[in-house]
This record gives sequence, structure tokens and C-alpha cells, in this order.
Amino acid sequence: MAKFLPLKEAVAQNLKDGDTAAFEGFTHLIPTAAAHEAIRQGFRDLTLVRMTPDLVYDQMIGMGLARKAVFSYAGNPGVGLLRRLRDAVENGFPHPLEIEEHSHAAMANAYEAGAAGLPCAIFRGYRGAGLAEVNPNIRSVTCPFTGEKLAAVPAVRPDVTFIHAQKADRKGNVLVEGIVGIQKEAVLAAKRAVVTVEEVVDDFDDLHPNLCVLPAWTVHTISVVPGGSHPSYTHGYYARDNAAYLEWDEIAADRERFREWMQKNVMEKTAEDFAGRVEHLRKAA
Amino acid sequence: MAKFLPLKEAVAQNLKDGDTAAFEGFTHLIPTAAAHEAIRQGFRDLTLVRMTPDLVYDQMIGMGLARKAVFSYAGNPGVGLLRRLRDAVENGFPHPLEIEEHSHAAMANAYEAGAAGLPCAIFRGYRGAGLAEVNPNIRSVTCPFTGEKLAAVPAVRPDVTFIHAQKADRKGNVLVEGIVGIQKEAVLAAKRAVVTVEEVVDDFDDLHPNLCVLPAWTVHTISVVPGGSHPSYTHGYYARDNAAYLEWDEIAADRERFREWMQKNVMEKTAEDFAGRVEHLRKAA
Amino acid sequence: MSTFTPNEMMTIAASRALTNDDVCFVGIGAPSAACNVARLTHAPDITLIYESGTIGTAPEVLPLSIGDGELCETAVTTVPVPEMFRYWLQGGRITIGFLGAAQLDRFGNINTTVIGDYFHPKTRLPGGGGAPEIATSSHQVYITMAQSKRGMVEKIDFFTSFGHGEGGDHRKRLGIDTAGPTLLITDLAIWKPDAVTKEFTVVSLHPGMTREKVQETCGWTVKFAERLEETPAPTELELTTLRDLQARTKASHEGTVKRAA
Amino acid sequence: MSTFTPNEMMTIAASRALTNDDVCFVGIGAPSAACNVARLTHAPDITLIYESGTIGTAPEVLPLSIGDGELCETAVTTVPVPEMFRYWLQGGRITIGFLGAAQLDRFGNINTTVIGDYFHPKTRLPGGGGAPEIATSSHQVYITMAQSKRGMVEKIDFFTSFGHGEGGDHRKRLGIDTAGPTLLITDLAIWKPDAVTKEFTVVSLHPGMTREKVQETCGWTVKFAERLEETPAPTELELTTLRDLQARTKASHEGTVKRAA
Repeated sequence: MAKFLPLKEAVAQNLKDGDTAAFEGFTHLIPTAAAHEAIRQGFRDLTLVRMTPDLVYDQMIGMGLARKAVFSYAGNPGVGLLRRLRDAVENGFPHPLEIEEHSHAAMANAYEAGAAGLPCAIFRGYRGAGLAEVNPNIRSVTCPFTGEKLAAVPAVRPDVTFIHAQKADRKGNVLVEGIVGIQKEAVLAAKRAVVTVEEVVDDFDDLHPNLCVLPAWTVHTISVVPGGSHPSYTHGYYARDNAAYLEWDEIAADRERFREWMQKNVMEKTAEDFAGRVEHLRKAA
Repeated sequence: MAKFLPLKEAVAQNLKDGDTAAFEGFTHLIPTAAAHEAIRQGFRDLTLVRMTPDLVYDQMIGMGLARKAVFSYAGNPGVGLLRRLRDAVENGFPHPLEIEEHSHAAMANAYEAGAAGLPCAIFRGYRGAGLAEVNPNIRSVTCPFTGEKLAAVPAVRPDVTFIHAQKADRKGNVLVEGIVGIQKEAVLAAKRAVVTVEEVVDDFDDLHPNLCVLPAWTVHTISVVPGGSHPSYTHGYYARDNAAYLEWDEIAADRERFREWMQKNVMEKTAEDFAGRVEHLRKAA
Repeated sequence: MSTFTPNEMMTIAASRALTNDDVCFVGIGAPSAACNVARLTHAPDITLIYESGTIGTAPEVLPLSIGDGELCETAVTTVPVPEMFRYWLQGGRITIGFLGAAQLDRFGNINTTVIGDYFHPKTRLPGGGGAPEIATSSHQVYITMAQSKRGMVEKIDFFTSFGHGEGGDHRKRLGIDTAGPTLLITDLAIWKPDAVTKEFTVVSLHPGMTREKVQETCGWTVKFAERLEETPAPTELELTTLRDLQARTKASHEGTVKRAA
Repeated sequence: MSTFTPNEMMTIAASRALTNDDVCFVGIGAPSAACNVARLTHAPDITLIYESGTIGTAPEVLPLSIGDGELCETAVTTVPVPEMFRYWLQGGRITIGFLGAAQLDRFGNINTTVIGDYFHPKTRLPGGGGAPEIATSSHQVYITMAQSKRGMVEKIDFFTSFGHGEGGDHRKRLGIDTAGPTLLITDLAIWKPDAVTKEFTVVSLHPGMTREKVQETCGWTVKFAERLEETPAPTELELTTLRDLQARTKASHEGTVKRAA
């Protein structure tokens, strides 16, 4: 059953060195506050999983938290490359980063299989694609009815998944709405799940029955962090800070500038600072 | 792109003798009007697919439309057996009925695979179950990562699927809400899809973005049939006619009484008669 | 103390086996009544899931079908049926799968498919529905049924769902890592599987019931536990809760009896 | 007739290839602009799908990412990402998959993964995202990119997504039954695959472009169709629509530029 904790305790209780961790979000609802808390607490040797690692993965990798990254698109969405990730892959800085690379279809199916308790996912994919030759976790099964060869990938089963969502009710049920991405699967596939939310409401009685609600007993810890997905956005609360994504491209281009920015904007800050960062974006939501 | 037609034409244009047809609905939203129209038009040799064949399948089988039934639970929900289906299986009346029987998990996965364009579905199922020994369409694949043996069933790909839904907009987009069952998958798995709806509204602009909406280009034909799921129900419109389900148990128990009831309540009626049947159930919805 | 029927005792005994932390996959009939009595008495936060996709339901009246409208209206969320079977049942999130049976054997194997030969049945029953996977994916399986020699048989005609198979470690040998049937509640007694053989053994007799009555209504030679308990009679609260629920249910279902021509 | 840039011509030429009945899987950048120009001019009912799960979107401004809020707000429906890849892309419902490329070869094979060796890359690019399956599950693939010798190469460093492989019936030999790349639109020309060899062949030069310019900015020896057409210049409506869209987009994205400390 979900318990409500300050983010600092939520991260400390649920993440540990060496974990396989997913901080999921598909452009929308990226759990930035949780990732920053993980950086402040200085975890090491993490295997970081995400379909679309973006700024927060660039930051965690640049700060040396990650041993390995599992992903399908490692870019700054709409802007370009992830320069800290590149530095790790190309130059081993701050230390070498192992990568396991998939397509979106493979990762989406792998999370789905994880949520469904299966050991693997099958799908029609990777035909003629180079990844199938460099990633030993891309295999195949043969359909026992048609003989068609289908791609197979292992299920993703993170030790812990972090997501950001609109709101929880007092019982700890969680609502995710808008672009729901892969978040439900990422939570259900994980051994533990931590959700940061914009707010807590009394109950969900007025919600449409078919919305994406994670029952309280599927979530381990909930932390209230208004603005917690900035510079990503929260549908219904505040808009995406596109300028921050553009700016990141410059910050991450230089090791020193990156370090300084992280020191000033992450290491010396707390989860409480996120609310102020989205003030000017609320009208636009 | 969806076109709007009277139900009579919709059925005539989309169903033909020998088709594999699914009239899907999971207790909620059963497309009774469409099934009755099929009975009136006297189709033959149909392979009827549905997770939960109920009254309308009992009626279609009793009237001799079906050559084969593919299903996972052939009961009158909450009441008991399907007596016309029994008569066909046990006594070959009105003629023998071939059956392909699965579990709910298998059928749900098979529809899902059909919607996903896959030749088969894999899941953890049928362990120790007798169906695996009598149904040659239950096979297995081995997970290429863990070696676990998983069950496999062929995808369901109906020639035509009929469903009932709350409403369409003028462009032909269709909303299904409440217990959404397997309807979206049944439509997307089929070559053709016919949807009966309670009403047509101007647009869906006020709908929550995450509801179950079938875009107009995934639906072939829409017919407006208020009350079209009676004695099942339509969430938001009218309640389930539980008494009719209880009464069916007696009607179907006797071949003659069944024939008379079908003559009076189906053969001599039209789709327009459904609206009147739900009048007294509207308040309770 | 009111008088009570054996069926009421069965339902109430089953309700007592459920806790606030349980996530139950509920079938129609006695399981549904038991789960809702538990919810309305000692387990208000129990999670009830019906296979129609309704998660965390709290119906005011018992549903006639697993897809009644009130299940959706009172649910925490309602999901598509493929998701129900993939993420929720197969995903290992169900603690208690509740099953009924047309035929049951001493090892908790269940038949709801056919009486007689599968290909030439004497009686064609509705079939398994969700049962084959409920029986293997739920952490535990509870079974409720009224006792009869026709129902509780030496050998079932068809393995709709797997219990303990031939007993012992048969589940384990098939690679099934869930506990399977751990409780059988009939109108006469409470049964639990023997720790080693996995044969259902009577551990508690309902008030007024005897070993003889249990044996007379069972098709196999019944094993009784060394120390046989007596099931506590229904409390006033339990009985009132169950009867009120059933009265509300009856009134509600009859409310739709008026039919158009 | 206004003057126009090669990039504007590229986007507008791509928009013309789309019809009202198309269901497009849209990538960010030139594809997104082309699809929305089509929607705002000759193809108002075109279905635009972004891989974030938004189906039937009609954004007022171009999204910076594939998951911008407006895509959801204007969509017919927004579905989870696994459903997007299973029911909509793999399900064969996408008529046109729009891809860009860091490196492209003459057979429409695309690299957006690495420059250099995969395990010791000179430049690590973002990777394929949805491309490997967009390339094989969409009925057809349209490619847009600005020409350069670095981009259009004799041999790509990595097969992020499969086009026509080594040409000819290579797709068929891999069991891929979709058409693959059927159109390449650059800032200089329109290319289509040869019916037999599947090598991209220039079929139309944009106004003011020459065979020489096309060859100078392409890393392989270019084939030209026997009858080479000239791409009609952008109409006033097309150009105004594109420029207005880009102006709205710029204003919108700059609107969030004020930052908290």
C-alpha cells in the first residue's frame, strides 16, 4: 500500500547502488525531481533504463551514477544529441558506460511483458536492422502456427521505477493522464515504484472509469512535488519549458559548464525548488 | 472511412455465408440488434467467435447459422447454461456444431495479437489444463532467454466484427466507455467492423483524451440503433435487463418454445424495436 | 444468535478467510457474496477484481454477471479485458483466486467443462472462462461449493483447472510456482490440503454438522484432521450483512422485471 | 510568386505527396512540417500520428518534441506507447512512415545510430527510436533530408533501419511485405526507387536546381530518370501556410523562454 513520504526519504528508501532503475516519461511527465534527488544522494553503478533517456539521464550519466544504459532513443527531444552520454560512450568520461540499445517497439514490448509477468516479449521487428547484430538480447522465436520468425527481447523488470503523475488521492491511488506513455507498464513491471505528484486530492470519485489509474497497492511511495517534471510538463498543470531543452544543448557541451550548472541547479537545491521553476509556465498549460 | 447505414444494409454489406464473425461484448454492450439482423437475413456456415457467447450466440446457433463456435465461456451470465448451444453440441440439433474452446486468457491474448497484427499470442497459461490436450490450436513456444515453456495460440482475425457502442461523432469516430471488454481489439483484429451506436453527436471535443475511441478510419459501417444491446446494457444509457436473462433459461430449454419466441421477437421485428425494449431500463442506468 | 442456513455458513466462513490486504479475483455466486461480506465487515479495504476489468469495486448489490454496470461505477479503475488477464492476473497481482466447481476432486482439481467425454459430452457445461489461469497465476486459490456426491467425485471428467493434480509436488513438477488450492469451504465444513499429500482434509465442521454428513455428501473417502475444530457460527453482524446484501440484490434484480413486448 | 528557400521547397514537395486518406507516422522536423502543411492545405482529413500515442492530431504550432502537450489536446485519442507500437504500427495501420536520416544510402537504408564503429563510435547519435519498425511496418516510407556528401553516402556506417538493403528484392527475401522507401525528397530534388534495382533515382528537380548541384551534394553517383521533371514551385497558399506555421511555432516556443533561477 502506498505511503506518502518526502522525496528525499522516498528516494533513499527505494533506490540503492547497483539497482536497475527506470525514471520513465515519454516527453511528458518526466520525473526530473526524483532524478535530481538521486543525483544529490550520489548513487553509483546504476543500470538506467528508459525508452527516451533525455536531460535527466544525461545528467545522471554525467555525474557518474550509471554503469549501463538500456534505451531506444538517446536524444534531447527536438534538439539533438545528449552530450554527456556521448562523452561517456565515446570517451569513457566520467567513466565508461555500457549500453544495451533497442528500438522503441522492442522497449515498449519489453516493458509490457514486464508488467504482464512474462519473461520475454515477441513482436514483428528488427527485420534487416543492425541492432539485431550487436545486441545479444535480441533473439527470435518461431510462430508454432505459421512458422514466421518473430523478434524476441527479454522483459524489462526494474528494481525500481520512478514516474511523475498529475495527482494522488488520499488512499494513494494515482492518476496519469494526457500522453500516458509507458508509465503504467514501467510501474507494474518494477519491484518497487515511486511516484511524484503535483497534488493530493480527497478522492477520485469524479474521474471517468476508464482513465489510467494506478491502484494504491501497486505503488510503494508517493511524494508530493509540485513542478516535479520541469522542464518537461504536466498536462493540466504547466507547459513544457522548451527553452530549457534548447539551453541544455549548450550546457552539456562543456564538462566544466555542466559541472557548474549541476552544482548550482541540482546539488545545492531541493525538491521544493521545482514549484518556482514552473510558475511562468502554468498559464500556458 | 466509416459510413453510416441502416442496420439492415450494414449487415447485408459486411457479413456473408461462411464468414468468421465476432459479435463481441463482455456482458456490457452486447450487439444484440446486429445479431438479430444476421438471424433475419439467414446467414449460414458462420464461424462464431466470442469470449463469452451468451443469448445471441444461443439464438444464432439455435437458428442454424453456425458451423463452428470459438469461445472461452459459453454460459448465460449469472444464470447457467446455454441450452441451444448444448443441444447443438450434445445432440447435433439443429445441426452439429464444431467447437474450438479456449480459456479467457487465451482468447483475450488472441484478440490482442489479432489487433497487433501478429500471427500468434504467447502467455503463461494452460498449465495442467485439459483444454491443452483436446485443442490442437493450443501449442507452445520456449522463451529464448529463460527456457520457460509458454502457451501459444493463433491470433483471432475475424472477417467481420460487430460491436455496440455508446456513440459516434459525425465523422464516424466511435466512443466505447465503461466496461470496454475486448471490443477495441475485436474491431482492430477484424477485416471489417460494424458498430451499432445509441446516438450520433456533433463532435467528441469534450471527451477526455485517454478514452477508448476508435478513429473513423478503423470502422467500416456505423448504424444508429438505440437500445441495440438489450437485454445487455449500455453504460450511461440504460441498465441490464436481468429478468430477460433469467427468462431466457426457460425459453431456450424447449426447442418449440425457442422457435416461437424467435419468430415473434426476432424474425417479425426490426432494429427499430430495440428502443422500446429499454424504455423502462433507462432510469436505472 | 439467529438460525442460519448451511449456505449462509459457507459464505460467511469464506468471507472470514479474506483480509484487508487481499486482492481477490471474484467469480459470480458464493465467491461474490463472500468477498462482499468481507468488504462490508472486517476487510473494508480489500480489493475486489472481476474479470470484466473492474478493479477495486464496491458494489451496493451483488452483480448478476461479472460485468454488471455497478462494478464499473464503483471501481477504482476499469481496464480492457486483455490488460486484466495480462497485467493483473498473469502479472501475479492476485492474492486470492476464488473458484467454484461443477466437479471437484480431493486434490482441488476442478471441472466446469463437460460431464462425460469431451468430444461426446453427456452434459456440455459453460467451460472454464478465466479458471485455467486463475488456478495457476493467483497466489492462492479458494474454492467454495455445496457438497454433493455428484459434485465431489473420485475422478473428475475433465481438468478445467489444475489444483494439486495427483497431489504431492505435482504443481512444482509442472513448473507452477503458486500455492494452488489452499482452502475449500463447503456448506458443511472447512477443508485444507494436507501439507505433504495435498489431499483436502476437513479441519473444521460447521455448527451442527458431523463427520457422517460430510462423508455422505462426498464422493471420496474423506480424511479428517486429527484435531477437528468447529467453525464459529455466524455473528449477528455477519448474518445481517449477508442477508441485507442479498435482500438489496433481490430487490434490485427484480426491479428490471417489467418487460416491453 | 514569392522567392522560397530550398528547405521550404523540400517541405512543400513532401506535403504534396500526402493525401486525405493517409495515416502518417510523423517524425519531428521536416516530416512534421510537411504533414501539417498537407493538413492545412489539400489534405484536411489526413491522420497524423506521433509515436507518443497521439492519434489524429491537429496542432496549431509544430511540436518541438514528439510528445508536446498540444498533440494530445488536439488528438482524436491518445493511447499508451505499447499500444501505439502494437495495434497501430505493427497492426499495419500506418500508410506513410516519415523518416529522416543522418546517413542515407542509395537504397534508402538509414543510419541515425553511430558514425564509425558501433562499439567504438566516432560520434554517438541518438539511435533509431521507432525507425527500425516504422521502416518495415508502414505501407510505404517517405524520407526527407537536406543533401550533403556527409549525409548521402556510398555506404552507411550502421543499418538503423532497413530500406531496400542491397536493392532488388532484398526486402522480399527477408520476408518483409511492405513497400519500404518509395520517395525521397531533398532540398534539391524528388527521388523514387528504380522499379527493378530499387536504387533511388532523381525524377524531378526543384526550380533552379541542376543535375550538377544534385551530384555535388551526394556521395554516390546519381542516377537520373530519362524524363526529368521540374518540381512545381510552391504556390502562394503553400508558402504562406508553411511560413505562418513556422512563425506561430517560433513565437510559441520562445514564449517559454523566461526561466526561474
